[in-house]
Amino acid sequence: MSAAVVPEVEAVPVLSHDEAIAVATEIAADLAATSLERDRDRLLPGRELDRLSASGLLAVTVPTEHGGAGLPVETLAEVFRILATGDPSVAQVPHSHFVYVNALRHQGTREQKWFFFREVLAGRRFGNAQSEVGTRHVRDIRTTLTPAGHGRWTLTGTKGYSTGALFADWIPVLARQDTLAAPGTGPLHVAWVERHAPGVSVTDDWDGMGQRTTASGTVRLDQVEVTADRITPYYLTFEGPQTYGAFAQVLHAALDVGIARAALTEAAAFVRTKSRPYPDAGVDRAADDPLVVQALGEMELDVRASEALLREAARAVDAADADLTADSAAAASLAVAAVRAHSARVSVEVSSRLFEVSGTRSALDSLNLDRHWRNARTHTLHDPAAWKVQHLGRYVVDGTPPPNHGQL
Amino acid sequence: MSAAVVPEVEAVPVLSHDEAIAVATEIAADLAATSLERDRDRLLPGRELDRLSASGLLAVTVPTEHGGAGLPVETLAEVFRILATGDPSVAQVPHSHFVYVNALRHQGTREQKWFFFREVLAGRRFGNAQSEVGTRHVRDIRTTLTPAGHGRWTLTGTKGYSTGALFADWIPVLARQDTLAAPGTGPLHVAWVERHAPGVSVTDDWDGMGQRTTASGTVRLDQVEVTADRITPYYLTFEGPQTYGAFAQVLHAALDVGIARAALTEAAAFVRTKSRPYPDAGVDRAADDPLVVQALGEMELDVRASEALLREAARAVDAADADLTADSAAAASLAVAAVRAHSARVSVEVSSRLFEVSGTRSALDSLNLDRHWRNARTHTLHDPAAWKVQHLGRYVVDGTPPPNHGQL
Amino acid sequence: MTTLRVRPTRSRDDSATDPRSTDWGAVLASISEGALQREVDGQLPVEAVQLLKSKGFGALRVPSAHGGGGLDLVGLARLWIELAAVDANLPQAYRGHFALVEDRLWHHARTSDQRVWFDRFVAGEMAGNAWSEVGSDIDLPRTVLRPRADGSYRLDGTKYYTTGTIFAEWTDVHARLSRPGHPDEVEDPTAIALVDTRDPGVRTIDDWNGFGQKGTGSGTTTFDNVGVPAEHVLPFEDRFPYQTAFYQLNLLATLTGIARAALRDVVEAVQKRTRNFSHANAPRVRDDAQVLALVGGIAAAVYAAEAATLRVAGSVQAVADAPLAGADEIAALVEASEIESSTAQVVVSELVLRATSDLFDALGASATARPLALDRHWRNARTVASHNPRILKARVVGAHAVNGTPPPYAWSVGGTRRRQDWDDTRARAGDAG
Amino acid sequence: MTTLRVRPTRSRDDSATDPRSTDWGAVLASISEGALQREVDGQLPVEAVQLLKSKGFGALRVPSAHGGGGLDLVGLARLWIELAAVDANLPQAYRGHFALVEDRLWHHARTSDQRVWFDRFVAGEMAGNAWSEVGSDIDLPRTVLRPRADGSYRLDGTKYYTTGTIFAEWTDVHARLSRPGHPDEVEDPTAIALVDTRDPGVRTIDDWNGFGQKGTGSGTTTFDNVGVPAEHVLPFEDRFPYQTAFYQLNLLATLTGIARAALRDVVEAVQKRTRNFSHANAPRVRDDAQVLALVGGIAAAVYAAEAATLRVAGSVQAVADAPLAGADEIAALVEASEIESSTAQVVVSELVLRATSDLFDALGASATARPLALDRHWRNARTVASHNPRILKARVVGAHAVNGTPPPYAWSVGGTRRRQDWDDTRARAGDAG
Repeated sequence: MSAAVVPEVEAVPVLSHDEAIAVATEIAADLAATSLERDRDRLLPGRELDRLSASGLLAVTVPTEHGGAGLPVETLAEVFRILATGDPSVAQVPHSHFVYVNALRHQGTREQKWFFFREVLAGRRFGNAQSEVGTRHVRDIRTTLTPAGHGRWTLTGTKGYSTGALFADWIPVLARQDTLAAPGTGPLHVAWVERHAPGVSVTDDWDGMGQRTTASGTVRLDQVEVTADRITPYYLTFEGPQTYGAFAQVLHAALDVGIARAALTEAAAFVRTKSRPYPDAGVDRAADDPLVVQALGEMELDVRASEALLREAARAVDAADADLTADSAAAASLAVAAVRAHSARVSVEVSSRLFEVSGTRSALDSLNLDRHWRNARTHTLHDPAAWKVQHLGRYVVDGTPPPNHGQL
Repeated sequence: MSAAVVPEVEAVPVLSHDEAIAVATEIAADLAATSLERDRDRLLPGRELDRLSASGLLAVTVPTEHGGAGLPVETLAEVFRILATGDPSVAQVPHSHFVYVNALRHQGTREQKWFFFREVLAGRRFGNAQSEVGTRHVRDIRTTLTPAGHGRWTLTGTKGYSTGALFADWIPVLARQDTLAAPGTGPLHVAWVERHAPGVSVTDDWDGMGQRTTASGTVRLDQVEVTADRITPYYLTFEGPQTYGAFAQVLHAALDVGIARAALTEAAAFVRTKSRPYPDAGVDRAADDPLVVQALGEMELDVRASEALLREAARAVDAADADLTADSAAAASLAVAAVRAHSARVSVEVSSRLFEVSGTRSALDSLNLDRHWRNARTHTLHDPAAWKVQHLGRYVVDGTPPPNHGQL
Repeated sequence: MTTLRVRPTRSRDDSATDPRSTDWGAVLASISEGALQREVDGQLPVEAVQLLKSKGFGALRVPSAHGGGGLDLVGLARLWIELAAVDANLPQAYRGHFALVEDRLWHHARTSDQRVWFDRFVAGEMAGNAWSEVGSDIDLPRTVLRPRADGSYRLDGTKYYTTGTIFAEWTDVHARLSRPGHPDEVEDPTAIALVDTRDPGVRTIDDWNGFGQKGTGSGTTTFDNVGVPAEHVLPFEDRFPYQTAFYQLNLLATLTGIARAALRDVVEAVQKRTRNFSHANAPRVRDDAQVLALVGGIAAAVYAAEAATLRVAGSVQAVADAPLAGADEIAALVEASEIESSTAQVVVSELVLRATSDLFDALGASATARPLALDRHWRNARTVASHNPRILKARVVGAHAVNGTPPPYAWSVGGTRRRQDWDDTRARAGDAG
Repeated sequence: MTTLRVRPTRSRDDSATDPRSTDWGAVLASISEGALQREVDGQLPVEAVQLLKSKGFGALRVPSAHGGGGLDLVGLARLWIELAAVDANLPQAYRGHFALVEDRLWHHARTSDQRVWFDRFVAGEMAGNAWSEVGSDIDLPRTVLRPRADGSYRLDGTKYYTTGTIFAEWTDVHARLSRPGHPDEVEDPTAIALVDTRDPGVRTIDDWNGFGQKGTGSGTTTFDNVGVPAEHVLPFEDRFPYQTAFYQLNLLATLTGIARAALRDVVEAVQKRTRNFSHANAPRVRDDAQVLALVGGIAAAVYAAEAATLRVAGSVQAVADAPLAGADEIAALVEASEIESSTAQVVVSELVLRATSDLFDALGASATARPLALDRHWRNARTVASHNPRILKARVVGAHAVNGTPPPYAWSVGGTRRRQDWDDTRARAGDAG
């Protein structure tokens, strides 16, 4: 465990809903002030993440019975959205952290919960090592846990797009737990390895056009030793109704909704303070041009619609968690699919229309206003909105519930 | 009071939230089954309105202290939306009824409340005689109340687009209460006249391409006698923060949201049961064509966004009613502006895309599927969405609160 | 339901006006006059068709040397657009006619003298269409041509959506060619019969029941023991090869004309509006920036739709210009024109539908009054657009761009058929069946 | 910031290739090769400009009789589109050049022999643009021409966004004409000075700092006691009258070319994609109906944008064809071409922006890798589109449609000026200032 990334605190604050929102709002304001430079120079947000950890925001979903705040998804989604209005790259880093806190709640053993939740309350972060590059599809996983005897396993494989791994204390790795008889076919498990354990290396090789400082690198696992008590059965998650996928997706949606709001806020500020009115518009300020105002109003109502769908989706996940049935889980998945697809469209559109209302001067590289579109366009490809739309469409036309897997 | 339009009941049921939703859902299903014919043959919905009155739905906003259900705007907006999924023309008729129940709550004297709320609980309906045709703008009102001595007044004027007046028991008429010294300049009041009082005539001359059976006719008032206790001061409504306009508008939005859902439901049913797959799509059922499914999914997420904005707007009006300040009223107005503009766009789009997914056969006149678009296109012009967007835009760019009048 | 028939206005000797000397602006203005009332009353544009016949509209593509207008397809598409702007029914009503003209032009250039048909077109005679059946296999129509002893044929059957036939002297019928001694119907070839609608066995009723394009005369036509001379029975395989793209061009031009009508009406209505909202941008509606921007958006949609449609016309003309080219070249030109027409439809249908619906946003509630029938533009566009589902077209265009997949060979709305082989037909002697 | 200068590749005697014999396909292919790398490295397209000069690109509009390509504006717009598709910077870098060519063509046809300029263009010499200043009144530039005793002038001042000048032998400078004895600067006329950039007093730096169109060479040019002969000082009023529409046409063609590049790249990327979602419509991405429909939508946007752009080119050509027409007729043609270009922009900018952003939806997250620079299409389109705000254009078009309001007479991006009166200038002897 590295002293550089773990704050020197015994335990982080346990936040109420209102406190969490207030803290997120304060941090988001500071992030917003510096996001331009972080994107331009690709400055990885180590200090910013430490502040998030120390604030207690990363511990808000630890269940109350483990001493945490046990805040609902509704709060967490709003926290994510607010942080993303400040800097969606920074906000994306702890995404996997929350997903794996959630996974532990669902599938951790009593002992694992006791151990890992205490880690979270102490300000430790979880990363992610899930996707594999070059396989046939996103759920074709080739990293394996092979038995090494005496309750020990050996973990080997390579993971890409591992958001947050670079700054994590623990990296949960998705792998097939194999028998020697049939390698590569075992059920999916999550193996928890320490970031600096022998055989673990993390390379910062992400070079996307947007979301540039998410530290989404490559994790290499070379014969890493894992004990049985650090392995949780991922596959069980999908053997009944679940909100695991909806939980992960609603947080992704919150990032897009936050990007859209950030772009709109910046557009309004630019129009108010910097844009010149169009010649012949007959107004002194661009902000008085009814057509500019109209465009901003259209953007506002699109962003509001995404925000409303986000709140409804988060509440639907909470409702399904409180009373988990095939129907409630499907309702949550569909609500999340709606906000995911809607916010994908809106974040890309609003961040592009920013320039329509702001005028020629907004295209200067030094302002870096295009980062909003680059962020939106990059993050909305995380998994395709087209499929969310398919699931909604199938439900509408045939009443078909969405598939029960981690992507929804 | 005409026996033909007032149900023979002593008092209508006082409904809970759940009961109101259930009753509305049941009535909407019956309305949906017959809406095609009502639109085609322009059958005015006298019997349907009597059923609404008898069901108790038209009394749900009478305050509890007057023996009513006192249900919030959130419930009422959902009731409106549900009824509009069945037949938005029928659903629009009682719009003014609720607006004037609301006006009485705000500005009625103790005696007026006592009298008129009892009327509502007995199943009586209020109409509307507000707009005037051919004046300079929508708030240029020329109908006058002139003093006739002894606490009596004489009401004269002509009103157009008087939705619901034909089937009303009471018609509240917007008029200037004049002094003899300065005719035509007095403050706006509402004069309550009985539908069949001497001098009151209602002509069914509405001939719009959509919302055909709203019974939005012309009301002529020829020296109608009105006593002082039947006059309420409309102008006072706008002398401080108010939700009067937001209340009226959120119900209008509910109608558009309902139209959008009705069109989508019909599109899905048509695709499922009647559409042929496109040649070369390689599927047996149109409902299995991924592009048809995609279009339906896009429509679904647009409709969901409108529905989410509707719920948020209705709750914002309730919140402002509970704690009325300039800020809470402005927040409610903006939330309502958002759903109004959004649902205007979505209802028109979805009712047009219905044909995109359904294919050539859906264009047959006998199916009358174009009524959804005609209804949406007609009702969304009730007052222009462009202005809702302007208000949102002004708020975004300069923080300007929306104007404090009856249209928002 | 209307059961009228527009009888021909004159004998063949009494020639119609030379189309080259026609003042089309005046003709369009005259047609425009009654268009709104026809829509409101549900009347077929009978007099308008009469006028078009008498002015040589149907002979516009016939070469000038044969008394026609000698117009190319770009010019024809332009006139279709203008005609659709005054009455959206008319170019569609004439679609089958112009397809037959195109077919005769193609064969005249390739193999056989078609002056007899040119004369008919120049005389003002019009053709309709009678291809669609309900529920039958496209390669096995239930309408049947049976040989008579004298070498001619008799035709029996029922056709639906026979667009234009109610106005026409001729109709272009897709039928199964029954062969004595060959009892297996599935083996029968199909043919095109050019049928004189003045035969007492031909009856057309206007039972078209769509909510738009109500005056296209797309009714049902029945054929009861109708005599067809042998020279009017043509092998199906000989049909001019660019019919698919040509039909799509007609629909594109109709859509574009509808958008132009919407623009014209919204401009007039805005100019007339006096009442604005009290909190609007300007005292007069016609000075309101939001209203002007909306009208500008509609104008831009019209501009782009016209540009795309005329570009498609150019690509179809390229096929029409190559009747003597090799089979591969013809096939390539045909494929290009079909891809171009599909491509244009993806954009044009969206632009036009949006324009016809958006126009109301520049106007007030009074614009919804039924006597104004401003909704007819959307109803017409929606009806035309559903012949060419955007969903399908976008995929066809994408498959061509990515995989080089040829477009489905749709010979008619909704159907596909085998590809023609032009080498074979070029070698044949003529059109006779 | 780059401070290079592309020096002319040859003397005037060493003529460039005759543009009529150039294989433009090969030229475009050659330019295409390094385009992505230039974008990634932030390099100006120096070699590409050299190649274009040597192949006679800048002389395409010069009449064939004078050794040029004799191309009309439709042909030129078509080539601009193709050029923008391989490198979006180049048509814009050449915008000022082609405007000067157009100006010389106009004057050659109207009043004065311009063969000396035609020879320069044919020799490969290129002109840039130097009109914009920062913060000064458009009718009173701070860049000043002062008469010298020998009848020539000296030029001093600084110009910004001097697109193309860094590559060029000439630059086209808008300046105030100082008159001795007239101390009130406000009364001074303005003029166009055609300045030889090889003069040591001319310096250009590439300080353009936009996130798109990074290689247009839109830097800052300073003039320090630069000598200008009298015959290179032209009255501002004599400028060719369709410059506004011509500039807009250049931007439209650039936008359209960008969309074509986006289409090309998305098609290639889809063809290469092997990994699809496990629950996708088809095993191969290239067979996925949703992906194909998306690509089809982009192809349709390209088709419509091209059609609209070429239609605008036709309307600008109509002005270019009427140099000797009466003032009213010229004014009407100019107004029509400006309205057409504004109209097209409303649709084209929207179509192109959507296409360049939508293309990612057909691809996966790996498409966002910076070395692929697929975002350059959107960044380029966004930058070009912000020269022509859709918001403004829609209102201009609407105001013309509803009220007949003439378009604002913008002589340059962002400014407006008084209308020219062509009767006056036609009567004058020539171009000398």
